[in-house]
Amino acid sequence: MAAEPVKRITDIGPPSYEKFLHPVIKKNYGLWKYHETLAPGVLCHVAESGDKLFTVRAGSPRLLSVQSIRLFADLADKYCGGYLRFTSRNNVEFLMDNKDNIEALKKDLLANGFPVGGTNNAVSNIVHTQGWVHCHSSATDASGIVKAVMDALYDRFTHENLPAKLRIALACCLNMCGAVHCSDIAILGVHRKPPKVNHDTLPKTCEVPTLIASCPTGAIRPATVNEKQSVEVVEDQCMYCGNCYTVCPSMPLNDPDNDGISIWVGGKVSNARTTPKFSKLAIPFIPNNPPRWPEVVEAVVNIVEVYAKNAKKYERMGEWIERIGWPKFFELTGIEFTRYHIDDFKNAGLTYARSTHIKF
Amino acid sequence: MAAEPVKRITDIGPPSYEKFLHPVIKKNYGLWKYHETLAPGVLCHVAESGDKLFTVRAGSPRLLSVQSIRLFADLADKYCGGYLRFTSRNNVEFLMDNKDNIEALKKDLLANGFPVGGTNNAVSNIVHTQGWVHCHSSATDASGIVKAVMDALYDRFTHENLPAKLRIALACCLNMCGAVHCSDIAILGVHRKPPKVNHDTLPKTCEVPTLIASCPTGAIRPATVNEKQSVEVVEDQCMYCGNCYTVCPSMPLNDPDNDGISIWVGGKVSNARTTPKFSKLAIPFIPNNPPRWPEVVEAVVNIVEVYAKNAKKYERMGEWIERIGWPKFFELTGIEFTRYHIDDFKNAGLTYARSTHIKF
Amino acid sequence: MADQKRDTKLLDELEKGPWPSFVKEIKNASKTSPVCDDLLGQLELSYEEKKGHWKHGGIVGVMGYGGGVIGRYSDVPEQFPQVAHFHTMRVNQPSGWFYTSGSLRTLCDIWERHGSGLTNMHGSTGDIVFLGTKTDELEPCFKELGEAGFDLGGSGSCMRTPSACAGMARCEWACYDTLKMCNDVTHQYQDELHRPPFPYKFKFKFSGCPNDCVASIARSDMSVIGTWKDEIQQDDAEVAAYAAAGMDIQNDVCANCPSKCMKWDGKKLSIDNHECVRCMHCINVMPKALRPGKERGATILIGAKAPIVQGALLASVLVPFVPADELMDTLKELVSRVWEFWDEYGKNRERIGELIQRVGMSNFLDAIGLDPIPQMVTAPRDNPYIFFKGEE
Amino acid sequence: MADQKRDTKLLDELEKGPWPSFVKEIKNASKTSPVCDDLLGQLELSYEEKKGHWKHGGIVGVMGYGGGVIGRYSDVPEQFPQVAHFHTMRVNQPSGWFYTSGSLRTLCDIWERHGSGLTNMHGSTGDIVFLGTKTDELEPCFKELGEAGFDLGGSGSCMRTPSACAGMARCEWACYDTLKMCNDVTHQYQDELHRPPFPYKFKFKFSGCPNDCVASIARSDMSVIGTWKDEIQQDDAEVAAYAAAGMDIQNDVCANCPSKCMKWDGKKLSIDNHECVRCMHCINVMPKALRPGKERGATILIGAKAPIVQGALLASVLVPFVPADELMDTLKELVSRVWEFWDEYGKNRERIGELIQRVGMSNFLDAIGLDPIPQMVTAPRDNPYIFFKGEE
Ligand code: SRM
Ligand code: SRM
Ligand code: SRM
Ligand code: SRM
Ligand code: SF4
Ligand code: SF4
Ligand code: SF4
Ligand code: SF4
Ligand code: SF4
Ligand code: SF4
Ligand code: SF4
Ligand code: SF4
Repeated sequence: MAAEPVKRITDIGPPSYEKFLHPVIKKNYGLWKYHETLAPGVLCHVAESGDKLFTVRAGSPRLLSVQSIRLFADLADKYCGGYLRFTSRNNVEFLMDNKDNIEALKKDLLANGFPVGGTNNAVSNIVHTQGWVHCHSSATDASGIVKAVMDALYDRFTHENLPAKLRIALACCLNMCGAVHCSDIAILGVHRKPPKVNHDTLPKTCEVPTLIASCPTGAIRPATVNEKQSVEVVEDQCMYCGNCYTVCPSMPLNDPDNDGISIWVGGKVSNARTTPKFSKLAIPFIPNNPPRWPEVVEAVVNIVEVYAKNAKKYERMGEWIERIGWPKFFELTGIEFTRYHIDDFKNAGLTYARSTHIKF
Repeated sequence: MAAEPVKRITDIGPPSYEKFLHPVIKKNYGLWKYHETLAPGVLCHVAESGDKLFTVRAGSPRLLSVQSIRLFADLADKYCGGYLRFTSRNNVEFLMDNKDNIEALKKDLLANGFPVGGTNNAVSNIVHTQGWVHCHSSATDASGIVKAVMDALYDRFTHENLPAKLRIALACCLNMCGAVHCSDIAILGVHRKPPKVNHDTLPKTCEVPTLIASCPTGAIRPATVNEKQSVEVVEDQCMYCGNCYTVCPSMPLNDPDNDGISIWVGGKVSNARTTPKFSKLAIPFIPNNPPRWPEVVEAVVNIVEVYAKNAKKYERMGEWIERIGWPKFFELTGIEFTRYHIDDFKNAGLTYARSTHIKF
Repeated sequence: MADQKRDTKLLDELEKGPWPSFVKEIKNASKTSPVCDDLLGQLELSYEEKKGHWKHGGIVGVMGYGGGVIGRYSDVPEQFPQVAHFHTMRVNQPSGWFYTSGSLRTLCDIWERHGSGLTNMHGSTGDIVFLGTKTDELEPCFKELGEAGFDLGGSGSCMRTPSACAGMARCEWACYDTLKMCNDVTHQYQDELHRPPFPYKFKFKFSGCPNDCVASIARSDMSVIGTWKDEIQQDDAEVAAYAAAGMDIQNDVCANCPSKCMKWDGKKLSIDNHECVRCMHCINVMPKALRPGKERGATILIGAKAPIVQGALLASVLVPFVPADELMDTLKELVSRVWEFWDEYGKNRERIGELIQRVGMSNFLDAIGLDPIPQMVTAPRDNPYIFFKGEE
Repeated sequence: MADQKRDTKLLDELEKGPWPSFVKEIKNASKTSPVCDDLLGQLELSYEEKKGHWKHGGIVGVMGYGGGVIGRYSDVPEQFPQVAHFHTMRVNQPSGWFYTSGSLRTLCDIWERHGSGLTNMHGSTGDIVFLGTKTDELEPCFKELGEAGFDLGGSGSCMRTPSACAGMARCEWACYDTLKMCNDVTHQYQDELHRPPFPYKFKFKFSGCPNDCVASIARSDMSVIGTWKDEIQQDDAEVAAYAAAGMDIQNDVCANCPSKCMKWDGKKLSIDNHECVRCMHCINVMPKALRPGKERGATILIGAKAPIVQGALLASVLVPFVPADELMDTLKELVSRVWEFWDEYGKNRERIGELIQRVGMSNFLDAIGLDPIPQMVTAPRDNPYIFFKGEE
């Protein structure tokens, strides 16, 4: 038979996860009974059948070269029959049925610069975004701050000595791809100047009605500049969200002197004990200070340490703050409370203290 | 000297309360030590000095004839040296230093049709408004419903056998002069049809821009009718709040078949235990059924009785509901949950259940 | 005296039952006042037709005042000519609604002479409400009231009649003198009360402690609620007495403490006062054993209102604590700045609470010269939409 | 192999310290990929100038797909020509991010041939992110991926790449099969994933229990969270063992129970399962003693998103409980109705959660044919602004 023209492969979707499951998992799928933590970063899941699955979790910078991925593959072959996974917070998990391999694997990981930890009441990896490595929107870098902060919290990753899980996330702009809005501690890149309209390119690159509609505060008005249809920004009404820039390249907000970092605290996702919570503003602004953002690192470490010292067992950051009250949080951390902390967006009224429940 | 022209007396303000204080009060002003309840409606306040002040609280219809007020004055003279007061919920309080007068006073009050009670964990008087007796705005009567409901709850006024205080309020329209928005049970008159614009009188009686601005939902649009400037109401956008009618007489909402009563529950004002709460919708609509509104009475009594049976000691209505959860409240009371219960006003999103905390 | 002549079949139903009947009151008053007869008639008509029969508003009043009288006209005056006019007068109550029999009789006599003889004791805002009279009677009635030492309360876009809980007169928990404060504020702002100067109404209410017996946190633009700063006064012997008398201190008291700052070991009650949020529960339950601390004063809150227009608001904390003896001065200073701001920026019919929502609390604080503090919020913002001000 | 040639003084600082360094990764990759060199250069420039150097977007992609590639161009291409184009490809990860060493090597080889050799393992939505390549390489790379059994994930106004927690593969608490569900949903809606049909993005995330290890309640338009309906499975012997081992069951477990439905008398733990809100806390703390019930399934929630534009939303309850074996069918049925409604009424760039806010939950429920139930709200409305529908 004559060769058929090769059909282009599309819409096949991802490969089935079933192909990648460790035989112990396959056998005990859905039949796990309980788990134990053997050491920080080392879990043992026990099946109804009595079978055991061991997991070693290693920290990762998320931005990985193929070289490092191959290293993980090699280690998986060496110790795990080739089976491994990544977690929802970008850690690597090596999966094995042989307890004896754990220590050797840990040693190899450490030798290659990958720490083991992040389980239970540890700081886990920082969920983060692109920053200056890849995004046009960013008010700060992502990977650099993450590296600097995790260096400082390294021992909190390799030890399980916090009151509860502590989840940090970073997003480099208000789009919040790191979904920082529900994190124990959130590091968020912010702009502080309205977009600078590029009237030359705007008419060609953007649809004016869409652009005007994009602004949550209605700060953008049609304007005619140099006889061309363009827009102007009512600066007082702009809160630098960048949504206009997302829909129109001619509205850049970047501004080295005014871009920087804000810190948010007390969010959570899990339904454990309390319902999920949004993160709330702790520090409105810290200037960008690459390469190691020492002020940001210091701010995060301070919050972590005050929390570690004061919260009760099982209390997540937000649960602790709700118990002691926000005034106390600001007092204990030494963070200044400013006009920016008071909400003025849509549901602001509901955040005003509407009772006389006050501690003195 | 020649008689001076009499100067018109204005801006003298109210007489000083000091003139009206019982001598025991004067003496022990600010020096009270504690109080006890001697019986429902009978309080004893003890001063640091050891002096005692006895209070007998009588229920009142609030709408009082001078005849009844004079009766109170007579009783005050007979038993209290002439001293009495009214409460923030329109009850009458007789103040005396002689314990021995209590029973006689109670007897006289009862003989004249005024019950004693309303203290502590009793139902107190219903704070209410004008209704058809005096207001142009009302979607229902006030005094009639109050009378019918209090007849049914009479024993709950004269006995202190509820889990906690139970405060009922009534307002005959959304202006909520009875401030029903923070009551354990609120009875609220509601319209259900948009205003019927009177195009003839409108141009003379109302300012169109003010009228348009008055509508919270932007349902009112300028229109020209019979060549006169007037307005039209986009019926879909109207939620019958009546604010347009308040600013413009030509927008009446009255409609015998569609006016009626809604019932709200779980509000509170005090800071005791929990912070103050708004009342929440229980029953969206019950038709007006004068003279005794049996369906309203039944609905209120049902809620009171289910609460009385199920709440824990010290639990106000709203505290109880928050503990058991709203689904359980609807289940226990047999009240139907409808589309109207789900908020769709400004902060609606915050009332959606944003967790998996669910009881089955 | 006029005999009962109307057929009030429906209303008569409301004479039945144990609770005092307003219908009886109207009938009572009708003995001396023919007006009440027509009122009954019109009301019976409303009961038959299930709708009110009053016309919309109408501006009437006494000379020189912009408020204090609510104009009211029947829409069926031919049928009920006596209530063709049926205006109410709001008479400013004495602080705390304290009276002597004599003062009440004086009021009754005046109102019998000049009106229907019907009242509300009291209106929801706190006034003595004289219910129903004709335009002609307003000025004579006002004159007699003045001579008896009474004045009108507020209506319209003015400071409304302030009110106060019984406070120090009859309550051991009053943390400041609510009656005096209410009285002083009312007298201080007579002009603002009688001559509507504002974008809309402005209400003060004064409660002596967080129980808030005048519902000030729900119903006043400026709410002053007593509280204390130091430790709850505790009498251990009385605690023991409550326990001995059968009180379940663990469950009734400690378990209901919102800040969980109380411990009961079966013998000794300990309160971690730094964690206490001054909710009053424990004090309410054990009034002989526990009392508010000695360093007393008040929290000042702002902006409560009913739902119209932008949704109901509870008052929110403006100043967490003002010592009792500084309260009047602080209040006056604050009020003048708040009113100035409202005057300048408030829209027509915009309550102060709505204005604050519209411009944002921080801008409002700037304008009135208060520093933002975390006690003003239940939590900081959770959205990143911050209006940064130029480099500071 | 290219030698390190750039001066990266600032970035070099980020090679220091114990946490694995992304700079090392880039330098590593630069051994085989010259692109990385220019990436380092441009990044160093960003670090010097404190600003990004990427231009806004740009529509590039593979044939027939409307998403899966994020176009990216340098704004200083003269200085860094290798990253003049630097597009990322989103490769759809296998459910639960499970791999074999072989599959990872295949991916590495493809990406070394066609791109920078840099990845994100993984992107925030869950994809394998191939970080940086030129337009010309997109199609060949896609072809090789396809041959290796991989496909692209989503970008733009499409269904985005769904993700799932480890679930039944590695967790005793999975109340339904998250991996299968994620995989099936992804395959079911390939067209919606690759060819943007919607007003905006639509994300699914699947968590096996209320711990929600993929943050679905915060980050997905449709969030499926495992739960159970019957009683917590309890092993009294193991409870006793925990107590014997020193666990303070009263304080660690019972006191943290949000519904206060647990009692510990020193010997026996009793749970009032009707009051339990399935928060997982007690189970989390005593995994050997307590387990989710046997009647398992999931809660379906809707509408989570990040703040842009109308403020962040957490997902809210749409269906309180669907038995595990009905989940796929129920989901498909729901999704089709939700998408239909969104299609018709959603504005450009309006997420489903925002649309629900705009039209009101009740109208949304009507449209998708679900009855309102009290489990959908934390409380009924507190404002009286009810849009009554014609007499029913
Ligand atoms: C591997 C992973 C799921 C995956 O498919 O990738 C996972 C796995 C487990 N989670 Fe998780 N969780 C994982 C992300 C999450 C997330 C999502 C996130 O962080 O973005 C959450 C929600 C976090 C939040 O609320 O902000 C999460 C909230 C929990 C909780 C609830 C903790 C709490 O008290 O609030 C538990 C229960 C516990 O730890 O006691 C839990 C428990 C567990 C257990 C013990 C479940 C089990 O029996 O296997 C697993 C090991 C836990 C550990 O790390 O100590 N997992 N877990 C994720 C590991 C991320 C990482 O590398 O650190
Ligand atoms: C007389 C009055 C003040 C006045 O100046 O007129 C008053 C007087 C007292 N109140 Fe009150 N309260 C009065 C209206 C209120 C209100 C306002 C209202 O109902 O509109 C509230 C807020 C209600 C709410 O939260 O919705 C109120 C919430 C309280 C509380 C807190 C109750 C709670 O647990 O939430 C207490 C403490 C208690 O009773 O344990 C209290 C306690 C008291 C005490 C015991 C204070 C004292 O030591 O003298 C007084 C006798 C109480 C009683 O009735 O059992 N009073 N009290 C008001 C009587 C109204 C009536 O006729 O029934
Ligand atoms: C008489 C009284 C009801 C009663 O029976 O007690 C009353 C009666 C009226 N109120 Fe009121 N309000 C009365 C206390 C209240 C209260 C309660 C309070 O002050 O604690 C409130 C809720 C609290 C608040 O202010 O938010 C209240 C919120 C309103 C509103 C809602 C507007 C708003 O500001 O949000 C209106 C509408 C308006 O002013 O345009 C209103 C308007 C009215 C008008 C003037 C009708 C109108 O639309 O113009 C009513 C005249 C009725 C009549 O014919 O007699 N009334 N009104 C109360 C005043 C008596 C007194 O001086 O003591
Ligand atoms: C790559 C990734 C960040 C990362 O480093 O991991 C990412 C990167 C971008 N996101 Fe995102 N988002 C990414 C996950 C998210 C998430 C998290 C999630 O999905 O769980 C969110 C928050 C959750 C949500 O959807 O609400 C998120 C919320 C946004 C938004 C906010 C808009 C909104 O819908 O509310 C935008 C703006 C937009 O789409 O217009 C956005 C837009 C973007 C764009 C396309 C920039 C833009 O304005 O067009 C970014 C491209 C960066 C680049 O150059 O590579 N990205 N984005 C994530 C996707 C990788 C993947 O496929 O696995
Ligand atoms: S958070 Fe903003 S800057 Fe960062 S990757 Fe997402 S869109 Fe880009
Ligand atoms: S940055 Fe945000 S607020 Fe400012 S103009 Fe653009 S869209 Fe509007
Ligand atoms: S609640 Fe409405 S109808 Fe009743 S008195 Fe007040 S304004 Fe009039
Ligand atoms: S009743 Fe309310 S919603 Fe309807 S038109 Fe009038 S102001 Fe608008
Ligand atoms: S508010 Fe406080 S001080 Fe005033 S009467 Fe009530 S309990 Fe007493
Ligand atoms: S006043 Fe309230 S918060 Fe303070 S100790 Fe007593 S119960 Fe607890
Ligand atoms: S969400 Fe629940 S089932 Fe899934 S991994 Fe986390 S704990 Fe296990
Ligand atoms: S799952 Fe949560 S709510 Fe249920 S019993 Fe355990 S701790 Fe209590």
